[in-house]
Amino acid sequence: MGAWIAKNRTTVIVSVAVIVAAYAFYYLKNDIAPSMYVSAWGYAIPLVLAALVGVIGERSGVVNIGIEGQMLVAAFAGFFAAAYSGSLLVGVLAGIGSGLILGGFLAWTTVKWRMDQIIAGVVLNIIATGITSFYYQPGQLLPGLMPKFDIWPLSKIPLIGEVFFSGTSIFATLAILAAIGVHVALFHTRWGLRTRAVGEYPSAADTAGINVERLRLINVTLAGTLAGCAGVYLSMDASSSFERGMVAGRGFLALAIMIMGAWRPLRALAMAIFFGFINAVASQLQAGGSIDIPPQLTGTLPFVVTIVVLAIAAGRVRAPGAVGQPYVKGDQ
Amino acid sequence: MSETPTVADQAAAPPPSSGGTSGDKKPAQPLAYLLTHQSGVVILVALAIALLVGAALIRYQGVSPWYAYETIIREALLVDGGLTRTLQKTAPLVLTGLAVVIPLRVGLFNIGGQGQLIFGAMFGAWVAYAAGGLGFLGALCGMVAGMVAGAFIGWIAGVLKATRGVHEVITTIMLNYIAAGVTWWLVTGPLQAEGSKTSGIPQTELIPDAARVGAVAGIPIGFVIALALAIACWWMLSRTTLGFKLNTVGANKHAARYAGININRIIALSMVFGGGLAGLAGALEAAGTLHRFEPAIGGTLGFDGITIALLARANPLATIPAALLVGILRTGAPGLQFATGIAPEVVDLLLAIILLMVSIPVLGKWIFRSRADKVAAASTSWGN
Amino acid sequence: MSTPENTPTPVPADTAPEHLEAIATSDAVLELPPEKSGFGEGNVGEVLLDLAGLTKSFGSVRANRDITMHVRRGEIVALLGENGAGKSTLVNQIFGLITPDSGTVTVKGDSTPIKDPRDAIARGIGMVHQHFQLVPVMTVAENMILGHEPTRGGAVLDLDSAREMVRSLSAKHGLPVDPDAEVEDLPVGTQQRVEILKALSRSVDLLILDEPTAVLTPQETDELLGVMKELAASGTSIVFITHKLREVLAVADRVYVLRQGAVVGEVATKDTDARGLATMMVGREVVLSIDKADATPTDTVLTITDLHVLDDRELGAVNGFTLSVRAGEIVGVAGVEGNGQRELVEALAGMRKVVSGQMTLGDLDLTKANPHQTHHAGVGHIPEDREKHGLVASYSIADNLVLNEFDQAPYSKSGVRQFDAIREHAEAVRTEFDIRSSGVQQSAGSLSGGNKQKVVVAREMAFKPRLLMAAQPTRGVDVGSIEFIHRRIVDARDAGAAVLLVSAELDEILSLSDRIAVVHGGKVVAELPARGADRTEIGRLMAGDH
Amino acid sequence: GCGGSTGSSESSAPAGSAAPGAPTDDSNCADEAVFCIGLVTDTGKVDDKSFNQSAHEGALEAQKQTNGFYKYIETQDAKDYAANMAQFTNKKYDAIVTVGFLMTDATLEAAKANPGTRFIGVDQGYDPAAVPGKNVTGLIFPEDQAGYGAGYLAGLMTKTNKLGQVLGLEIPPVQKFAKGFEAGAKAANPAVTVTTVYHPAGDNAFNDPVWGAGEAKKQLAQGADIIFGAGGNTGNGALQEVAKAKGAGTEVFCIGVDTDQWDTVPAAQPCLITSAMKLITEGVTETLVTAKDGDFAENQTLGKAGLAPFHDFESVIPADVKAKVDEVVKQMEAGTLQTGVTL
Ligand SMILES: Nc1ncnc2c1ncn2[C@@H]1O[C@H](COP(=O)(O)OP(=O)(O)OP(=O)(O)O)[C@@H](O)[C@H]1O
Ligand SMILES: Nc1ncnc2c1ncn2[C@@H]1O[C@H](COP(=O)(O)OP(=O)(O)OP(=O)(O)O)[C@@H](O)[C@H]1O
Ligand SMILES: [Mg+2]
Ligand SMILES: [Mg+2]
Repeated sequence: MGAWIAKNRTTVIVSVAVIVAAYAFYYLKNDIAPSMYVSAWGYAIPLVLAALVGVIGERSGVVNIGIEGQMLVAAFAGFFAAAYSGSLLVGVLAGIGSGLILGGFLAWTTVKWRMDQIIAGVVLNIIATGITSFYYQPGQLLPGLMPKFDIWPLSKIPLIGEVFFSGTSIFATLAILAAIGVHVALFHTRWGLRTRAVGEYPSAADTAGINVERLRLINVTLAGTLAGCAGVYLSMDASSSFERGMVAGRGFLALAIMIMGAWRPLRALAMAIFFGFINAVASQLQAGGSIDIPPQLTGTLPFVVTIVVLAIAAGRVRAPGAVGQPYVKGDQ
Repeated sequence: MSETPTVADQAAAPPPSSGGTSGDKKPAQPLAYLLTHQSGVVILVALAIALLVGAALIRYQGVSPWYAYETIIREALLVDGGLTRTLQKTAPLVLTGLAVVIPLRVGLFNIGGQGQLIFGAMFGAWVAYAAGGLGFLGALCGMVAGMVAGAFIGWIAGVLKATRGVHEVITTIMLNYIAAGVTWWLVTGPLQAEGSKTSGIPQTELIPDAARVGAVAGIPIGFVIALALAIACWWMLSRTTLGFKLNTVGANKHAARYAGININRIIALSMVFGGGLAGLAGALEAAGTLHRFEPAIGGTLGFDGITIALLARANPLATIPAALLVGILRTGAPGLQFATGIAPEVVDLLLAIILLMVSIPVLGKWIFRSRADKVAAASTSWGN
Repeated sequence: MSTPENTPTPVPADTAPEHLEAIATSDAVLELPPEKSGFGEGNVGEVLLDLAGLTKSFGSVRANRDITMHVRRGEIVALLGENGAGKSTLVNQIFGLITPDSGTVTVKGDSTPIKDPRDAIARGIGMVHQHFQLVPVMTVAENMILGHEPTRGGAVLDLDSAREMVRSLSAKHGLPVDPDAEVEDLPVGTQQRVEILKALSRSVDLLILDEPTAVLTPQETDELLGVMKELAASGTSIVFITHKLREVLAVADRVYVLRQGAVVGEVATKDTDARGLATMMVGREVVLSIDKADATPTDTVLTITDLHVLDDRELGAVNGFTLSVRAGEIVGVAGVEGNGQRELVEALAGMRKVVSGQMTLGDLDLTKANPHQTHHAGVGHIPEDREKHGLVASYSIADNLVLNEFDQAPYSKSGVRQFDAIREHAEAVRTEFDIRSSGVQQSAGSLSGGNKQKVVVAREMAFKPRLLMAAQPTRGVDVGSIEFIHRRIVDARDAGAAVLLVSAELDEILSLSDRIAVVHGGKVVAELPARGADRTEIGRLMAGDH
Repeated sequence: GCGGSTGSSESSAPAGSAAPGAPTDDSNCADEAVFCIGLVTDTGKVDDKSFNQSAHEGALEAQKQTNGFYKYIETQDAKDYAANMAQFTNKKYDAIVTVGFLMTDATLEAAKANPGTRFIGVDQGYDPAAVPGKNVTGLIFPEDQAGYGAGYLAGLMTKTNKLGQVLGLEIPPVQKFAKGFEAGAKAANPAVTVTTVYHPAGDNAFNDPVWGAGEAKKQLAQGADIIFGAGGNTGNGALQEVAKAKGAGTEVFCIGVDTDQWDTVPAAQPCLITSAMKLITEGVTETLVTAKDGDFAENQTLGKAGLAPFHDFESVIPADVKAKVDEVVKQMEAGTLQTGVTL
């Protein structure tokens, strides 16, 4: 423990400082702070899920800029499957399934066909926009609401319980569990070691007897399910409708979150919440009306803050070494 | 067979030796290769497959594919003024394509074309209006202003990348939002046209006639500028020492440093170039199409630029046919809906399929039973 | 099992470049009496590995032609050949990294094709690759267990037992490494040690070592040779690739010599010597020790005073380094790798910030100069890592030859590159430095290692530098090319250049230098004339024993 | 309203459609007897549940009533407005509907170039000096009045004296609704505070229900008990969020916009007390029908705006509140009450 703290001094200091500040604000501005935290977390949920898709893909050596498209199709498929079948479960499964299929598409084209990963992602996004717009149907309704619940006893913790564990939903809970799960899996399991090796230095993995192509195929495909969850969350949980273009750039923001999180799941979780919080601050500035800043300018706050924070603090985070490159064995 | 360089090999970012010194081989001329080389055939086959898939899609809508394609071609090229409109649409696409190509050569992925363009359009429109009294000179000022504004946005991303190591993908995404917000604020506030203040319409003053960029004999001047810049970019990249520096940084940063190249400056410069080109695209849209700034001026030009750069495999000259293809499809789409009722999104699907087909490296293998074709490596720059 | 054939395969005249044609037909090619072949020393047993008719082409390059060879249990077989002869290609086929065009690989009687490394590992083959196959951002322990991870409950990594494994392996083979160190932070010699331990971490019947000693110090090399002998004694077969004949003679039982992708000879080491092996490889006599005139040094060109430089981890690497080099002399910097040599050279080349101290070239201050300025001040720099710093692989030879002069006349006029001038320059240099390629437009990345190095050497010498810095100039280069590069370095000295030679190769230092500076801990611990220098004394100084 | 979604607006259906006995194609539009209607959307689609859809439905209805022919083009790029209108004028369409204030200038120019064609610009207020002739009318709506009425109702209903508005992009029609709402609320209840958030500029400002829902949730948490959702699907997201909240329909309420959203957003029914309506569909139909008959109000047509029925909340809203709101609405219609909204 002591050694871990020594090794991660900056992380520990930053985390403690952030947590202290968060509680201070919570107790000092009790009229608005809780709602801002809730809003921040609500904003962060799809970003976390989507950023994890990016993390898994890039840790395996595959850039996924098609997350936006994966989410869009999943939101579409989930919503309409639920509407037509009359079952939320069917919708959720359809959404996750569509994420899986698109993950498979990205995996197959980039790994098997060695298509440029950026191009594959761009293609995926265009197709997703086209299809969901083309086959959009107005006037459909979800058969019901996604369940909300409290996670006792965590929900009793001041602030944290209120924000993360009460009145929460499956996907909100999943976002936390997935971030922890992917972190543990990536850094503490056999799969994770192999995945990181494949993403950093595939020929080292290959010569160690690891099937690089297969691992990449599996990872990128399965990560699609998380993109599916993010999409389903948007159309079935955070709102109850599907609209064209409703992902509204969240897939790309997730990539930014992934990079800000230095390709680490828990850090990405922290960054998504941070980003969500700045968003809440931005709309609070607008709503508060005390200072008269045009909403267009307050709206840019999260983006300005992100850039400034990165410029001051970030320094050089390093992408997985082999990201973007198809693995070609010696003789091909 | 695999010994001869293919289009892809030549165009891959960065290209081997940027053409040039060849005594025994032809220099990299994508158009020539397109016509004479194996990859040219691969591209044609890819296009044909894409059109067939598109045909199936259109058929499924209950419309004759033949009629649909004919309509697009007719609307985009044959009807009165169609060609002019197509070229008008192509011009900014060439530029936003180049705005992605140049940083890509240095190993940077500029997805900020949209923001750079919007910013360029805003300031281009404003300066052209303010300097409208100068006539032609005013138009020129507008274009320079647009370029500078776009370049400024690009420069921010470039400098942060070079000096602070902030990933350009983050900054360019963020700057897209910031540019949209700032221009929106300007156009509803300080720079809003006097006449629009009561109605609240977000638009700037109209650029006076004399300072607009029109067309000569049906050829938009903007298109000529875009063509000239595409050729200039190609020349710069393949023939000049500056191009050599850009390519070298993209090919091997360490070697570039060793060779005495100031990497940071080149990285920032490439983004300045990219931003400037996108900004110019915006200024041209303002001066040539809408004659003022409106927030919707950018359309999807910035993001189309990515598609075009990838279609062109990071080759400046190839952005011309790639942009023309997009221009034709987009110009023909409304006419297609008018004639057949097919929603214009079909064109995006078509474009996606074309990009997919053209970019499948194994397609060449399937056709020629030869080694897999190498495709421009956009994503190999991602990790840097 | 029949005795494998070993008739040398003549190089087909139609594809061989002229300059090699003479070699192929020269009588220097050794033909061995059949009865002698296949029997080395030691406890050799049955044939473990049998290659029959292996052929592999890359496009028009025929990297391996009809190769037939075998290795017996407990035998150490060396593969010798010039750069690009096809050694790595051959062993990569045994390890399943490359699929042969034709021919069979039989391991322990099983001749089903080896699909991939996984397959090779399953059959008891281990390999140390020519290029490191280590994940730089992972720890030694993590690298070591990759592919055969100890786990708890089948999924969770058991890093404790991994560390334990590293420690016990280290101890057993006398190759110390820290299991928790991140690989990218380690000096190359240590990385190589990790590679070797990694290969030994799985029990193997056949161990392939592709130039494992290229980056090792003499001591480390000796340790490795010891390990190899032990392994062979316990029944492990070893295929050993190296360019250093001393090592071949020290451990190998038999040697196969490759040229132009074909086996041109096979010999038992007890029947040959260094000169014989070199001749077999290159096809002519090779001068193994350079004969040079005494130095006639004149003015001091380079003065380094109390220099301090940090490494990538911001730790002091060069700590108070003081040295001067005069025109017309070669000063060799001897030292175990990782004692600040790399940082010193990079600082001199303007690629690394100087913390304090001073460097001057004549009366020019280089302390704050950037690479551009140092180059134009007359500093030639043959970098240690040619693939990373020295070359742009995707560029042509011609472009690489003007990599740091590209914006100078006559290669550029007002910012426009002059391709005719560039080509003419390249043609001339290519002839002068004997760069073997299809032409000056061939991409540098497709050259063999020795020829890549020649491109770098040629570029740095062509502009007649006042100071030539050569860092590990012959690493991984075959004997023929070593001879050539050494000759050129001495020529540069004789033409009046000051030469700073940095090498981990003590032999190289001893044979080339006029003066030797031994470094340890980032500073010079002794300066002595090369003539009459004592190997063991220098070795002791290098180890920090002073 | 566009309630009941007749399916007439499926995007995959051919754009041209005809009632029985009506012309089946546009080859005879030049013919006096054949009434051809064209519609050009703002960048958006005819099933956007917003102004494009309303106008589209109005045009469809007009086609039925006039026994004419109707076709639309969905604009993808703001720079195509002129070209898209030209598709119709080339075929000598009789009336062209252009949707959205962004097309103001383009519509005037097309009207100038095609004096024989009648143009109806939805949400377009023209400067009388710029209007080229009698063939163009801007169909505008007193959104501020609808907003005022809704705000007045909300001001009387609120228990917490806190109201919220979740809005789309900050553009004139939306601003008028919002400022009207605030003015009405303050007029009814000076103690009230109104929290207003516009979607930050972006391409999807009207298509981001997730953002709308998030903002609504936040405003509820900060004590607002009535939320006005005005901004296409973004606003709808807010309505749906309120409908899911604890106390929906008893303690917290929502107010819709544009059409009677009781029909268009059924998921909002648990909280939807009324909608601030702007009757684009009816306006477009009526204007087109009069256009066919020839008596076309040049320059400007004032469409209707008002409050939608209370539906299930008829019994929830106290009678005196209803009476007061009724009174205010009547005064606005009569012109005796000004909302005081300027942009
Ligand atoms: N910049 C940051 N701001 C706030 N919290 C952070 C930041 N970086 C990391 N954290 C938090 O610190 C904790 C540890 O993160 P880190 O990524 O360092 O894990 P780790 O040390 O690798 O964990 P393990 O010991 O399980 O391998 C996490 O809870 C993470 O959310
Ligand atoms: N993947 C490849 N593609 C094309 N050519 C290759 C490839 N790998 C090797 N070659 C070529 O095959 C020949 C043999 O290369 P190989 O690496 O086997 O040589 P080597 O004997 O190991 O040389 P060195 O001593 O420099 O390591 C060389 O001409 C090389 O350029
Ligand atoms: Mg850590
Ligand atoms: Mg080799």
